Amino acid sequence: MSLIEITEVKKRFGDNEVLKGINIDVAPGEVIAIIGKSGSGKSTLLRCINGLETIDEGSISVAGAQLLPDELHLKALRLKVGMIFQSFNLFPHLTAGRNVMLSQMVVKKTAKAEAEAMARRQLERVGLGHKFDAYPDQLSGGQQQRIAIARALAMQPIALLCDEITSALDPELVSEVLAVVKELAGEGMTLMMVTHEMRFARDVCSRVVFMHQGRVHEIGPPEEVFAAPKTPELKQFLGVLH
Amino acid sequence: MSLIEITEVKKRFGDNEVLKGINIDVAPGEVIAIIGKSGSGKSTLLRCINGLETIDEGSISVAGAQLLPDELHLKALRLKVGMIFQSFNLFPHLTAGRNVMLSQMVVKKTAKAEAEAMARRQLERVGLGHKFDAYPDQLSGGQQQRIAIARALAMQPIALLCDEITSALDPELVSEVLAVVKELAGEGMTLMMVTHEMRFARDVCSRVVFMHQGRVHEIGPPEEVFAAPKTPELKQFLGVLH
Amino acid sequence: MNYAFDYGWLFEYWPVLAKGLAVTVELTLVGGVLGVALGVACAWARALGPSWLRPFVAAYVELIRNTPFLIQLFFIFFGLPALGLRMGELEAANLAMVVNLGAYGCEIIRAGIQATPKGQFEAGASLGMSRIQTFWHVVLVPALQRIWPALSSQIVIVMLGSAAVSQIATEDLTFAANFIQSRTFRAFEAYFVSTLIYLALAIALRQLLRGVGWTIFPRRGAAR
Amino acid sequence: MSDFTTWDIVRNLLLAARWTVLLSLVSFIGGSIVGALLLFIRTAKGRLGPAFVKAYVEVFQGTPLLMQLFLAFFGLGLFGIDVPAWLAAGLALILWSAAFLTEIWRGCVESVARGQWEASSSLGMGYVQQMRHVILPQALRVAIPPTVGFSVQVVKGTALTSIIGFVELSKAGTVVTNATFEPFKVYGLVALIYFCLCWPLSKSSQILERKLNVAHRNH
Amino acid sequence: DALATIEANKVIRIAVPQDFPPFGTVGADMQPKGYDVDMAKLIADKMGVKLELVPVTSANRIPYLQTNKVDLVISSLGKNPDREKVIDFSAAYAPFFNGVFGPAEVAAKDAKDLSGKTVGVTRGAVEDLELTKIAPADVTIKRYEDNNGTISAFLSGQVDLIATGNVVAAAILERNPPKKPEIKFLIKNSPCFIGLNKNEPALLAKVNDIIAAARKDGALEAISQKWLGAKLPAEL
Ligand SMILES: Nc1ncnc2c1ncn2[C@@H]1O[C@H](COP(=O)(O)OP(=O)(O)OP(=O)(O)O)[C@@H](O)[C@H]1O
Ligand SMILES: Nc1ncnc2c1ncn2[C@@H]1O[C@H](COP(=O)(O)OP(=O)(O)OP(=O)(O)O)[C@@H](O)[C@H]1O
Ligand SMILES: [Mg+2]
Ligand SMILES: [Mg+2]
Repeated sequence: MSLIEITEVKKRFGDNEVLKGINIDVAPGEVIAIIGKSGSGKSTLLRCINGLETIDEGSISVAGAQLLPDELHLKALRLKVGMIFQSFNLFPHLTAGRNVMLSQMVVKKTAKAEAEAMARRQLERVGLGHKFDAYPDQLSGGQQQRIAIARALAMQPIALLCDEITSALDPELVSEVLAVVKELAGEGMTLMMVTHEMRFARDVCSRVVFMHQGRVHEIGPPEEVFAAPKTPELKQFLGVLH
Repeated sequence: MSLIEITEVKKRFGDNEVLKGINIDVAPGEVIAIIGKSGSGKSTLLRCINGLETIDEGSISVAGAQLLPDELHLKALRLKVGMIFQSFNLFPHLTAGRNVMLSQMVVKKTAKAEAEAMARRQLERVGLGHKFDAYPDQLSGGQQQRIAIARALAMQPIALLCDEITSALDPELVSEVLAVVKELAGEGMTLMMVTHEMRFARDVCSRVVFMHQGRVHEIGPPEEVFAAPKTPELKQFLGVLH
Repeated sequence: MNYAFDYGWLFEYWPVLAKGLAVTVELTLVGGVLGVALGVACAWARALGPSWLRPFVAAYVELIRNTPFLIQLFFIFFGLPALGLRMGELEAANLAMVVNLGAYGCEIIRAGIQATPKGQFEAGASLGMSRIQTFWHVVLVPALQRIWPALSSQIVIVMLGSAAVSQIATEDLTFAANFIQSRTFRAFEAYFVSTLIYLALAIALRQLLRGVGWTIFPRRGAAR
Repeated sequence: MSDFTTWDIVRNLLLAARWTVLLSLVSFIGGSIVGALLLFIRTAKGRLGPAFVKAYVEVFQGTPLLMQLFLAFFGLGLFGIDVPAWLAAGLALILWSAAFLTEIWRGCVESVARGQWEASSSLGMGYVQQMRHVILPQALRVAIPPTVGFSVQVVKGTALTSIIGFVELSKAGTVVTNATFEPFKVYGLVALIYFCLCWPLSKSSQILERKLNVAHRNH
Repeated sequence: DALATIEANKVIRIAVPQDFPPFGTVGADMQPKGYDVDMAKLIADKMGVKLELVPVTSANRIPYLQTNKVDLVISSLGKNPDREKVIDFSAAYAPFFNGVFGPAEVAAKDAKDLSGKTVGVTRGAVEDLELTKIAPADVTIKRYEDNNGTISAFLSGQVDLIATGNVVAAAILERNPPKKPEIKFLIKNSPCFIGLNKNEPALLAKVNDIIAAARKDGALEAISQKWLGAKLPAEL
């Protein structure tokens, strides 16, 4: 059974149809890389899955439950699916530890001690146990992004959506974040990630989705997609990058 | 004779000595790549050459004229040396064409018609003749950066300083900017560029400068520097990137 | 309610109201345009100007912002003649409005200038422009665009504040209302009508300023 | 005809300034509370709430405070509702301040990066939780300087309450001048007292702002 | 019925000016005093009720009356037909010695001579109403908020002449200013009236009785001497 089912999803911004009927099924434990040109709708797709945008047509279901745009359903969905952004979006007025604790306490009403224990565990997991009391602006970009990952993990989601989570990082900091993601993949977390790191996509992902002009243009295991692109668009896209 | 002579240049920010005695001579038509870790002083060096920072010791001369920190000398210098920044720094309230025309009219008092002709010529040169009337926020990052190049070229400098001019660009836009730079190099423009694009540095540059902790740690033709790094620091630096 | 509203006086007194409206509009336009110009000059001086000039501008700004408009008006109209500077009440009112908006505008515009990314100054400099040229051609328009909503609100506030000029016999809208009520004792009606006119003026002024913004700032979202 | 000594003038102005201070406090504190409520309505989803607050702000920012006071006191009186002057003054000043504070704070809320809304949404927080834990703590920091700055306008705005019978600083100045015919002395003193009340406020607003900018640069 | 209410409550609320000497001003204790204030005291006395003084300005004195926040307005009100449509007026209770004043070098013997000149006056006061009636069309009348504005305008040279009460002019002379206001001519002696709401015949009659009695027994004469420094004119 699929964990995430995306069926004929369409999304318009005004006249601009950004998603033109997307179909993807993601099995539990799969790691999906989404690649494609700027403006092809990659971010929009992830945002729709997380309910940050409402879809115009089609349906999305996560773990069997339909995505509906009311507060209650959205909250339930977001407890299942975590999201990590290009720009980290840590809460600047809270320490790293508090960043990880906040949503547990506010959304799940976890007791403080318990939330703190969870926060320490997750920070440990991303290798930042010692930064519990640091504020975001005292941390490097790579560290901030790892804290964002810990924050999402603390909600114990069954899947994670990652939108270009290394694009805002200096080149030498990219690898520390990718290492964390690789570990998560190894532990069986279901992942959908928009990425420009082709080598990473090739090594870690189970399937690669190439988006083009709001459609899934090619989809398949990385060996196929990278080694034998079928369409000229994908060929050109891969050519540009290498 | 050297076009740019950098002799024993030192620069401090408070207690932090960022440049610790730099010596580089650049011959006319040379294309120099400056590489090195974040914080090693690459940007500071370029900014000193352009007079955006005053140096504490040593001397810089461009085309035989000493760099002095008064308005008159600075202006003369900047007519000779153009600079292009990571963040484009286009003027957001002016069209692409106006961006290119402005400094000609204001600084050189060029007549409007002439400035416009020059602007069209330079925009053509970077492949953006048709974007004369577009505003910066209507353009992609790569297009914006090419306009910034055209803007610098319109002042007819004898050398161009480029500070990580592709770092803020989406991967697929990098090549269009590098193509323009490559063309300039081919036409004999003297270039000093800070870059993370090692492949480009290898293919296009005549010499590579590796900076480390405020010093020129290694310098030489790209074949040497990349194929046979002498110091462990450079080895490590190249290793991180690949 | 046992009070009978009566707007019969409107027939006799509408020229007074019309003149009052005209004067208020004139004060707002002159005060707005010259006040913003003064504000730009002062903002430049405070943010980028020579250091000897800054304390003077700072003192002017603080003095104006921390005392009531009415008292500034009194000193201009009744006080300056003692120094040999005599002007009519309309000129005095105009001057007071300019001086007042100049001080508030200075602080608002300065914030806009200070929010300019450093890169804009550097781009200007690296193209060989002087500091003044960079300010005038590169910095100013985006800075104004950044703070245009705040500046617009301040201009509306100053327009409403212009009511105080009626105290030195400037025949503005409030003067008209007061004059009419002193003749007819129809205070409610007179003030009610003038309030409606002020509201209409405020709405129109805000629209006008939005339009001005659209024309002088070519692109939305260009400056952020 | 005048039996005022200079000391009498100063004393009477200072006594009247107590009203100025009291009215300022009432209108600022009350305005903050009402303004905060309006802010929640204004930034929430939905149409009716925000539209109502928008119209409210338009009216209270678009008409002279003097007229608002006049109508609150005499207008209600016309309908047989006998509000005491202090209540009318408090009410009008509070509603007026609230209109401005709501707008100031809305700007601050909007200055919080959109990513903060999205990150907190994606962690499952609802609107009130987002506001309470994520947005307001950040907006508040930015909001302090302009809010303190606005308090200066409140202090000066209280002068208009003389229309409904308050003899606060400005009115006392007028009354005393009309007894002594020494406008320069009296209005000079009035200006001085206003300056002493307002300047610390504007100064602290500037200092806070500078602190904030420095803090921002560290990010 | 206002009179009945007053007598039942044993309180009469009277609006008086506090920035219009000599009719209403304040002493060093900021308590109201002046012709109008004494008149208010007299009326309260004669009615045998407590007096509650409500200081008002020219902008709000009528709204106070119309919203029943006061029972009477004693604020040197002049009469005109428009005003009479809105409120009722008592019998005259005070004279008003109004004149046009100016420095020695300005010549003006009567209203016609004001031609082409600028005259300052306090907006809404009796002299404003009267001067507006008699001045030729090419006189520029500047109407200031209060007496202080009018006087300041004169002293700072913003107006050539001012129209005001004798006592006010005397008060300026007392300060020995560089510019001395001398009397040019008297404006028609226009008296002041007490204002009260329409349809209060009982109260109106009562107030008129008190005024008539006060004129007879010399009480009014005493107030006039005290504040205006002049006898009550016979025609009042
Ligand atoms: N909120 C919005 N309102 C209007 N248009 C939008 C909005 N968000 C995205 N778009 C448009 O939708 C299209 C797809 O955007 P999207 O961000 O999904 O692309 P992307 O593939 O993530 O690109 P990138 O690699 O640059 O992040 C673009 O044309 C964009 O302009
Ligand atoms: N204006 C400044 N004031 C104080 N310190 C500065 C300033 N500009 C740069 N520095 C410091 O100088 C050092 C070198 O900075 P520089 O920007 O030249 O490095 P870089 O090699 O360009 O790094 P990057 O690859 O990150 O751009 C850094 O430690 C930086 O913190
Ligand atoms: Mg995207
Ligand atoms: Mg750099």
